[in-house]
Amino acid sequence: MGPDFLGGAEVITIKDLTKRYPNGFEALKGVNLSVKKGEIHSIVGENGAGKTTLMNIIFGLIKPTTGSISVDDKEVNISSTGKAIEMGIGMVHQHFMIVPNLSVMENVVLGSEKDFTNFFGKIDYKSIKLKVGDLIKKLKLSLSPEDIVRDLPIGKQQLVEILKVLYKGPEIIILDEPTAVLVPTEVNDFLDFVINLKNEGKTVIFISHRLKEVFKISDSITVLRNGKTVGSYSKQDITRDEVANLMIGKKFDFNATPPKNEKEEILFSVDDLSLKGMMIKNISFNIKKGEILGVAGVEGNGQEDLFSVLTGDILPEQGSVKLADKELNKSTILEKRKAGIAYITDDRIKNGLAIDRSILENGIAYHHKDQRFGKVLINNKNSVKLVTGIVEDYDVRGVKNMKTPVSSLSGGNMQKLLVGRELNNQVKLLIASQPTSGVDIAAKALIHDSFKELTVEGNSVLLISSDLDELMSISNRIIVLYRGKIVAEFKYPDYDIKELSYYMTGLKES
Amino acid sequence: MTKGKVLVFLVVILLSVFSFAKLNVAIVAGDAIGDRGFTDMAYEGIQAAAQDFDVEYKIFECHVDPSKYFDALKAAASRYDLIFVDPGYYFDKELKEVSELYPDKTFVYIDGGSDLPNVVSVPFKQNEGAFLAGCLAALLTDKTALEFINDEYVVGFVGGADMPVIRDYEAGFKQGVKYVDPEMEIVSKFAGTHYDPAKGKETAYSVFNEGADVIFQAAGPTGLGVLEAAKDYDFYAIGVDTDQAYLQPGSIVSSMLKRVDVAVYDITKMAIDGTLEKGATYIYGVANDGISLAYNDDMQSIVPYATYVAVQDIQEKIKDGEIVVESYIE
Amino acid sequence: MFDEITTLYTTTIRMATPILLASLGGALTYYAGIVNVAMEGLMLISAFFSVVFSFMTGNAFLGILGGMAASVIFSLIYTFFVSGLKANNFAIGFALNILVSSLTIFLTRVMFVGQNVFNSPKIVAIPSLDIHTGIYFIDNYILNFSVLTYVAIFLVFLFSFIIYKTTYGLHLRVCGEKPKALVAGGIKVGYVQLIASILCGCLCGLAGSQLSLYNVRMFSRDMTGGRGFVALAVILIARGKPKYMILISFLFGFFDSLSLKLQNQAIPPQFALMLPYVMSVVVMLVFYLKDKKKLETV
Amino acid sequence: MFSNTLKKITIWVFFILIILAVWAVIIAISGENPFSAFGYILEGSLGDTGYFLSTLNKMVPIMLTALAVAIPSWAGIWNIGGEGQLLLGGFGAALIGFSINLGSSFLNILFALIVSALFGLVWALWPGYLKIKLNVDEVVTTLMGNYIASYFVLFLINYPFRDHSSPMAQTKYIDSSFQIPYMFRGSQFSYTFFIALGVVFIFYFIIRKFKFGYEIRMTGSNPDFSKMSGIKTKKIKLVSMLMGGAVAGLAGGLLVLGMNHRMMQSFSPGFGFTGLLVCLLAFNNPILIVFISFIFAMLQTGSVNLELFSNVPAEISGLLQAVMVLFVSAFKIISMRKGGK
Repeated sequence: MGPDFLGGAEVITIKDLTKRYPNGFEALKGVNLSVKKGEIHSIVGENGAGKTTLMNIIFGLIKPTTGSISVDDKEVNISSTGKAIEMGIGMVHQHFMIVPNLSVMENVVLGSEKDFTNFFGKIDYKSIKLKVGDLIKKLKLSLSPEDIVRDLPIGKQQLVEILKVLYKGPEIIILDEPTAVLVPTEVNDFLDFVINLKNEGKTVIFISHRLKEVFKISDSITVLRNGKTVGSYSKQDITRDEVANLMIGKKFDFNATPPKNEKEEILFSVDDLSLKGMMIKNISFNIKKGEILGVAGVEGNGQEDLFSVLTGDILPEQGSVKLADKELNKSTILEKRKAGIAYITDDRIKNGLAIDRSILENGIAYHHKDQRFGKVLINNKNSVKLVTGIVEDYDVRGVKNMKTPVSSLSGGNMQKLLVGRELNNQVKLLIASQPTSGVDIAAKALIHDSFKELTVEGNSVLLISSDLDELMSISNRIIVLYRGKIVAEFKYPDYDIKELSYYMTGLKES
Repeated sequence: MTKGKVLVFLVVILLSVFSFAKLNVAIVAGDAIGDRGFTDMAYEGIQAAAQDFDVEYKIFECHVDPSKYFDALKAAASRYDLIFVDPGYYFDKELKEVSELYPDKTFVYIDGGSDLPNVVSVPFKQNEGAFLAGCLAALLTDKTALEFINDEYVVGFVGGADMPVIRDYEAGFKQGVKYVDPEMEIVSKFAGTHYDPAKGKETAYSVFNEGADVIFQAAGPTGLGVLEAAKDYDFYAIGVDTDQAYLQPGSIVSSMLKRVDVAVYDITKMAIDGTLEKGATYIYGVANDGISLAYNDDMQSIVPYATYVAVQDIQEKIKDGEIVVESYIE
Repeated sequence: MFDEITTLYTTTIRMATPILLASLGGALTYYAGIVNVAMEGLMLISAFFSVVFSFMTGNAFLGILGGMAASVIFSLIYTFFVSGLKANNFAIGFALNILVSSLTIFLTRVMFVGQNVFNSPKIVAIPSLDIHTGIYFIDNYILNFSVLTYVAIFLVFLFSFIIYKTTYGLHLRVCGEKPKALVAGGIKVGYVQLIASILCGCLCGLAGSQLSLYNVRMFSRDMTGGRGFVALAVILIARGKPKYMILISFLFGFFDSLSLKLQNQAIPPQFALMLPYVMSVVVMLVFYLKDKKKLETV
Repeated sequence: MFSNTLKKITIWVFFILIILAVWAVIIAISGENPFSAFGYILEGSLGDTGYFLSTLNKMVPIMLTALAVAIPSWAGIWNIGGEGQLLLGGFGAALIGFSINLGSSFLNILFALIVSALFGLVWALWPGYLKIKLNVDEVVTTLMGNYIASYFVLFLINYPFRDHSSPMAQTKYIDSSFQIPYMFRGSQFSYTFFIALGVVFIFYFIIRKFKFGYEIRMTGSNPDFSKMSGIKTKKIKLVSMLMGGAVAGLAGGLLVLGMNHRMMQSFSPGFGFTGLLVCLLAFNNPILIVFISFIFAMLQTGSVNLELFSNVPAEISGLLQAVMVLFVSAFKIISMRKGGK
């Protein structure tokens, strides 16, 4: 069933691969894949479909339970990443594998320093600098070998990640969701870069759930669903909608619109807000009742600081933050929550959930302050009632028992639990940062619907996101943050993706 | 029970022991074998007794763990007839409790006293021995003809853990020095622990560098470091409790002997002979040679004869009661 | 006066040497992502076997080797549990410390009947550096310490070199900070930790040998006296930075030495003896306050 | 569900057998028949009422010092300072015990115990405060704090509060109205055991059922998230540290009032560190802490009997404990890997 129009030899052939974890979870239930030399082969699927597990197996990070892998028609056992690298496989990981405290060049040569090491084990940093510098020039990247990675913006860190892999001169390059953190203009450049790699004769395995990108560059597409191969197609033989349907197994509505119940009354206003020593400078904006306000911007342009100041984690140097005329500038997060603000943080593992604690315990966080749950003791009956409600309303799947740890849920279901918990309060304003990152399409739709539902009663949402599609599909207005300032404002339906990305990348300033 | 009854009772018991079975002796040690002090000496004493008499013995080591004292003492009392409690003061409260539980057993309180009816008290006057050590040190420090003696009139003391019984050694030593020369300077320092010879050595080095050329130590295993310092830095050391001259030959002028071994041997012998009286007190001091200096070969080869004689004269004065040494412990 | 400074100075160096050696060893595993709580045990087992081997072979060098070997074995056990099995490092560390403490007394008693101190003239000590330049000051104040003291100072430089300039050092730093990056680079985390563990064993072994074959020439029960924990404190305060470790180790030695100096009637010995520990807390505070200032100015 | 539990039990029984086998080897090496040695240990710890009570009595400081590690550890902060807190707590109780009298024995004991807990609390205060204010590593501060507290208590009992009649550094006996009476003749067992057990269960209850306990658990699991949920994590951390210190101090107080009746040198043979081990073995679970304290106490009391009847040296008890800790840690990991992640 594989495409044969290229006629190239198969470089990677995978047959009946399964992966079963000791706890009984089956990540892969029989995957077949054949990648031909010199093609860009995309692997698409929802979150939890098994894409990353499959790639980690090919790269020697995880051992498969059964099945065979052949490289260049020889069956191989990729027991370690070292083996994979020897076979000419390189992988750019979804989560960064670069070390923040090292320089660009140290990161790039990590694992192949032997070439620069003398008898005493001393590393020759001069030659490394030259060689890495050459590679950077060749790839036309704007990086300096001696920069410390920690100080670079996310987009550039991603480039370091890729540089690192390319440095080893792999023949087969696995890219695991490489565009997730890039802005549209960067994405286009990046996709050109990938096509260039193919033109140089490399084989690329490209993982994404952004079908637009997939269709732009792929030669073949393999769809995974629930740990199984649904099918492999050459690009010509299939349409975007068909792939989307194969991915989720049902028809999906792409044409979302923002809520229409906007009122004129202002609910939340930020006036002349500045942070000491941080990026945010003299920001002012407001949100009307029933409105969803989107905040667009490339990561690292002040979104995190904005979120922190709105939670009360950082105190502002000057300015005011008001919710329905109540000054919240200096109040703690507890006071802000009591005033009716709920929060969805951008990293659910870091500060959205306590993943080693139970679903019940996570479900009642902040709610536990409520008298309903007793004054001193926690009322177990009410807790269970509350969390059962969240699990049912937000379709959190995989809950066997309220006492099982959250870590047993998939990413999407964790996020649904988190969103459900936050929206179960008397919310006047929801501040959500990247609420759907790493979440599958169905969960994304559910989360967006719940946002819209919130606005029906005149409540509002401040949506900080790096996903422009998301912002444009549900925001009434979008403001663009660039270097800590608001540089543009757009109103539905006058969204122009080009204009937006010009402002986001600083090509245009107000 | 009157004393008479007790005696009769004891005699009966001891006779029966003598005729039917061995004497069962237990030593309940607050510390453990290898402490180069109380435990080792009591152990030697009982070994010697076992060679001469028909004695079966067992030693219980508590490793300075107060939560073990009661159990160990009780276990010993439940199976043995004569129980040495060594040193007694570790066990004050436990001894009271256990001796009440076993009124017909005999307990021996080593190094101190108790007024319990079935306890034999064996106080040691270490301060008298330390006094002699002080005299020896003070008499030596002006004999500049000797190899390691410097020009300064300074002697030293190194203690292990800072505790009253060690302060008692220190007090006796100081009195001895002052007896010889009230103006003489004494440098006294503590390593702070009984179990760190390296620190003991540095402490001795510090005392030595403040001018002391004769240093008396009372520091358990820490003191071994002091003796080694004597060898390395060239000063004279005075050992403690047992004769430690063999450890660093040529550097140890004498040792203050605290003959716990003799006491254990004597008491065991008395128990076998049936002459041991419950509630009695047997004082070991300079008077009965329970405490003395080791007048060994090393001492005679290093210490000038006149000094040697002078120290023995002072010893006689203590024996006669002419000199009374005060104690740090009331 | 001059004598007093001499005493302070030489005692400082002798007291600091074992702590410095151990903290260098522990810092290696610290970089590799393992906080080493077992150093006390590693030093003690080495102190014991150094004495035993020196006694049996009549050779100090073989004594050191024997001590190091024993220490390496225990270091590997520690790493196996903490890194291999992901067991809690405090549990394993304290368990090993108790194990070594019991084992060494047990062995002393078996090998040298009825004793828990082992000393003998047959134990050959580690020599002092025996070079005479004829200049009194240099001979007595610079060249008059244990060979291992110079080794330790040399090792500080070697340590900096390894950590910051070599392949292994690069791997080591990455190992603690982001082990996944190491794996992605095709290097085995376990391998890097194994090497760190062996080297840590060697260095803690040297520390133990220095204690039982130079500072004193004997083994006595629990003779490390908490120096392993002091070394741990040094590492945590200095956060593994060699220049700070040498500074803090010597500071510790200095206060240890000063605590002996200060003992007289005016200050009870307990206060003098707690000085090194109080100072370590103070030094740590200074470091943290400095850090905090730095954070505020950025 | 049932078969799963059964499987777990089987695995643990198997593990226990392995530990016993290793113990047997160690005992055999030191020249004793392992079976009779186990017999002596069992007899000496459970064999009759006296032994059994002695074992229970041993549990008092172990349980509490373990709890003193567990409470802060739930909130994600390490308390290695149990030893120092215990010593100061013990001194506090003794100080009250020989210097004042409130008229009633009940009040006296209650007051002395409160003071002992306060003394322990104070010694946990500064490491806790430095941790939340400057993020100073609490492992170092509490560890160094042990040495400082230990020397400080030694100073107090050597000089200002010394009993001048004793060759040991110790205080006077506390007044009899402060002494918690023994419950049985021939045993040092007293209701201190029930107090300690009660404290463990109270904290079990607090952690499981109280809002405060919930906040402690969440803080320990993910402080960033807890802060987002409106929990004052710094306060929670500090308070949990203080509670740990108070519990360790209370352990010292109970030892003084119930057993030693005075503060003395070498008061603690390292209870703080034994407690740390027990807590880690029990994975911070109060019920398991009781259970494991019992095993540790059994080993300690049993080894007295073992020493009495055999030629096994006393160090064996340390070896056996260490082996147990190593193996249980390994088994816990293995069983977790087998049973899921």
